[in-house]
Amino acid sequence: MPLVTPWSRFVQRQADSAAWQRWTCLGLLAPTALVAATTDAGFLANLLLIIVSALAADAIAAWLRGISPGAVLADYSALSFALMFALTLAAEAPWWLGMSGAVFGLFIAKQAFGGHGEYLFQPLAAAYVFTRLGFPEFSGPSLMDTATAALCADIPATALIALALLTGALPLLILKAVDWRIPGVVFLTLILSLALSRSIDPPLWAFNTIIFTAQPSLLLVILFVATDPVTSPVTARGRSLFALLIALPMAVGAWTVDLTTAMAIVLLANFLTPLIDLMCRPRIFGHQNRGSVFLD
Amino acid sequence: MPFDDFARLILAQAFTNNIVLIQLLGVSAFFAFSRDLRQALEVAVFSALLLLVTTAIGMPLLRWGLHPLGLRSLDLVLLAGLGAGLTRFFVVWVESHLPLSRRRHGVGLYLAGSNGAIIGFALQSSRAESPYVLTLIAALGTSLGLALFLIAFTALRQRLDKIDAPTAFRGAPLLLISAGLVAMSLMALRLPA
Amino acid sequence: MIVNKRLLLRAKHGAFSRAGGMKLTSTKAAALRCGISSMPPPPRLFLEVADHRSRPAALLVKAGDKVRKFQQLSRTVDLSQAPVFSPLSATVAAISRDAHTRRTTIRLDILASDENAESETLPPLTDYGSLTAAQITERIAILGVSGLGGRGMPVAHKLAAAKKRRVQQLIINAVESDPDISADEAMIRERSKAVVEGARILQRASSAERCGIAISKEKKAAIAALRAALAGSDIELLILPTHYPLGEEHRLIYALFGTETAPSASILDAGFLCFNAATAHAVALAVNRGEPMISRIVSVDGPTPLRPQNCEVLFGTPIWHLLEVCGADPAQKDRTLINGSMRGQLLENTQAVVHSGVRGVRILDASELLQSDELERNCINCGHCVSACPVNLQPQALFRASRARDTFQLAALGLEDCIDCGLCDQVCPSHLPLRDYFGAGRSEMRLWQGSVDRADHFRNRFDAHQARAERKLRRPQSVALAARQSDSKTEFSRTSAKAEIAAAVARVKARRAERAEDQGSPRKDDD
Amino acid sequence: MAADLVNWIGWLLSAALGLWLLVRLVAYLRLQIPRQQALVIKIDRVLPQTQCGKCGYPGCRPYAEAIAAGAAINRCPPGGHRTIVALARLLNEQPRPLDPAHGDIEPSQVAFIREDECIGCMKCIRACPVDAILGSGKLMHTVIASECTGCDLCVEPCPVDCIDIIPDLEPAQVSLPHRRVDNPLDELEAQP
Repeated sequence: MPLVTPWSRFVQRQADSAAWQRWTCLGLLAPTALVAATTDAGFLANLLLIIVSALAADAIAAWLRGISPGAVLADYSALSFALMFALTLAAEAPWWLGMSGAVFGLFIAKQAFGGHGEYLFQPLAAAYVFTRLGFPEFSGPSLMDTATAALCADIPATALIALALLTGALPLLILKAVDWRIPGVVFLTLILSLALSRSIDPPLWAFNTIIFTAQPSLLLVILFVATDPVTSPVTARGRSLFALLIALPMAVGAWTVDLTTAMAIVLLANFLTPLIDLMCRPRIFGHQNRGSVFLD
Repeated sequence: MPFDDFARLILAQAFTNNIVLIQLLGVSAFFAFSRDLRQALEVAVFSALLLLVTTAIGMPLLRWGLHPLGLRSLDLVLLAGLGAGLTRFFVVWVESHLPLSRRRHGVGLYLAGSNGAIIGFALQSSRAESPYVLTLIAALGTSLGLALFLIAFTALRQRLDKIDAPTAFRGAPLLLISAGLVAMSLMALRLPA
Repeated sequence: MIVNKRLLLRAKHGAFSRAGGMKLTSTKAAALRCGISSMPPPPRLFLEVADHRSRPAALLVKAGDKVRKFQQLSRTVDLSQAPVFSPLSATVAAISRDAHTRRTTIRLDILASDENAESETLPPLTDYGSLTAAQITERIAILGVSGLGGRGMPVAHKLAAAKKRRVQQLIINAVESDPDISADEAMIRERSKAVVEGARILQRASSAERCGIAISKEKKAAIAALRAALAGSDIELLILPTHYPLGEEHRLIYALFGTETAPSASILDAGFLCFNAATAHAVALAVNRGEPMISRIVSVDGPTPLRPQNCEVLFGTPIWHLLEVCGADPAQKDRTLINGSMRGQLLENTQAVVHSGVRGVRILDASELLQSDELERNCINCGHCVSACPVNLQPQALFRASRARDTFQLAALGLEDCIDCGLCDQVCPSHLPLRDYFGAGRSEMRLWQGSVDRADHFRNRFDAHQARAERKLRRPQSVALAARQSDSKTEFSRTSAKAEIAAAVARVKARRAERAEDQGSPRKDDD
Repeated sequence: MAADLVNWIGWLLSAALGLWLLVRLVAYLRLQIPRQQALVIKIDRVLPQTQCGKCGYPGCRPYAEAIAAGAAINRCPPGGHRTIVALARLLNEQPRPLDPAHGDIEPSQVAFIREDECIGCMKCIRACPVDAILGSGKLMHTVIASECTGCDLCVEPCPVDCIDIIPDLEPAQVSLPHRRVDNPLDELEAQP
């Protein structure tokens, strides 16, 4: 007998992970359109190439594993990867850069670990860091950050893109597809550090005065990459700690924060996620203590 | 010394200059890796202590003992001897107090795995011209980085055991891919902006 | 009657949403529209008797016997099992035992005429107040009353366990938080007097200091009926908000009294005792009227040809007979769900019958049928199950550990504390059948725990064996030693000579005893 | 002035952090010592306690002691794959398939005395490590099935060979409904 699961009509809001990915893609459409409007047709060609190679990479990986490619593509994770990855590329990136990044991200960082849901490092962050380290000559600031053409009268294009990213992330936050704590804690930490650095004179720490409208790419990292539930911890406490781990290096300013550093910091935080998950297990109902980190 | 410099030194040694991932010293620790967090914690603590003690003793011996005598060629021999002796001392203590570690044949092997890092750091610091106290602080940062790396990697490995990865990638390949991704991210932190 | 309003106040301040679990959409209304319907007796009944500790149950009838209504059919060894009674006058058509499920099935062919029906009941009581707690328990045990909350534990067994500990609070659980089962609610609406009576009897039998009937606030008609029945009584009416899974006893106690008890442990340890409302009703019938337990109320629900209702069903009625009587389409046999959508199971055996653990049956709607292979996606670690879990487990980690058959991690993550409420399963955005995975993990754990328990038993026996062997070796020596000591202390005298002779005799005796023991009775002085 | 303050706060905080780490570590190590002393008991709990001696040691406890001292973990046929996996996990080793020199894995079994052939010699009763055989001199013996470990130590002493080892219960199987990832138990079971 085939196994049948009663889909509950009792839970008031049935969530669906494929729908979340669709919302992610939808949310990325507006920023992509804005970037496309501020640059030449090269970006669109690049975007198309990345999308095709990302979908092909996922399909080939599925075929190699003997899974039907349709089932793998149906979760839209390759598409959302491609959209985000195209946004992070620099103006001088040649056509093969995005392609190789997509193939690296999806083959090595995602499918080698077993595909969507199983990977331990965010594929987009891995792909970006890979292109940045492998081909440093083509890796300037991303197209989002360099958009200069004025679309509206006095609003800079970067601010518009940032706004589009924020609104794109909004449905995900409302659907609880991503936890509000991660962007929340990051923003709070950055704002606090900014306030602190202003109040101390002379500034002891070289606080980064990050203005996100000037760097929409950072916003992309915080709203879409760091919040990926697959690579972030699972409990509320764990997520707050994770966000703090991402925000503190940015705030302290041991490094100048640009897109590369932000992606690298996210990857490092992903590295610590399993440990955070072990440390932040909640106390089981009716038990005196929290479970041991050592799981015994 | 202002706290700022101290924090920077510690952070740089622990992360951006991570002894295993960036300097590729003691990479053998990867292969001796266990899935047991408890054991990883023990090994991490002992490695960190060993690194501190070896540097604290070995660095002055080399810098103010062997180098003025022109015996630089003996650096490695002396440090290896010192490291091995201290490791032995630790192993004897651990085995007499923690019998589970003895059964696992573990501690000696794992400490030997991170010995490259321990000796490597002592050697580096003896050749650099930084003052003694700064060297000790750097050693502290390095040992913290080593310990954190060992512990986090064990937790990562526990997760790796449970994922539904393609057969060809199970075990060591994924371990190396993960280590590579972490190393890449640390290298990216060192890139000029 | 005292109404506890504190709980509703707490609900208003969100204490329940913080405490895990959630509010579910209820589908009870359709079945509650009509009262309890009684079902015409089926032509055949199949009564199941479980084995008692790997020994086939002792039956009091054989094939071909004629049995009367209420006649006892099986004998029990101890309180952990309840005897089985014939629900109607019938002929025993066949008796068969299934070695795999370890159950004996008695097939009864019902006789058309139902003469001398009541002859097997115990004499009815006018006043149970004249009985002691032990006598009440005995009466309940004889009449085979089992819990009707789902696990089917004999009431007398629970009462006996409660006797060893001091019970402070008795709770009659009428919460029934499952969104699609309304059997208890329908019963209380019509039979609230008997429920309250049963609560009083159970309070007396368990010597509990306080007694309360817990019910959720949306059951307005049932609450009104209970209020009327409770007038002038000191039994508390505990009105809770509508919240799943408040019906689970550990969660219920937390909601009512703020006492946390681990779901893997018994609530008796914390001084609580909990019975289902339907159980209280059955207890009242048994103690007052002397009737054994032969039927229960089952919630029947399903798509249109079937009329949703609450049916009083005799034990042993085939579930599909019940559904057909209620109008179900026989083509839908493979989508029968017992005990509700949240905690229930798909019925794999279409021959299954109604027993004390069947609270509701439901035929799944076509829209609810999902081939999980098509739908099941990867776990994306979203954490929805973690926030839904009322006992703070980590279902996503349990899922990974079940998938990897890691018994030890399952234990460390607390699978034993899982109350199987099914919320994680329902909220999962990747539609993972988490409860199925946990079920597999649980049986994996039980398998290992069983072998560990067996090993512990063997170790004890081996240790006893070794200890006895050691005693045997030591005994002659100690006698000799005692003799030598008395020798060295005193010089030769008549008394010391006597002692020496006595010692020698003792030595010989000991040796002879040892030889006799070697050949003959081995356990003479060891047990 | 403010800079000095922040400087001091930083030092204090890091000193406190260091101290806290140190205290936690010392507490952890102190806790670890009694924990690990119980290693033999921990190993013994995982062994099936058949006392059959198939591992080459006279009983389960001696084997547990030997394991604690360094013996191989794959010598216990009655425990089967689950015991090997449990030991491997406890000792943090790779699970290895059962050493065939010590026998094959069999499902749970019990001894059975063919009672009409029994001469009542008491030899099996003396051999039984868990007193699972009942009987007396020149009278028939029988095995209490629920107490029998199936160690077959009684088979050899019997002068008339009237003891059989028969399977006890059918082995329980756990079937996972869906996908299953690789795990040591499956790997061991898959081996020929």
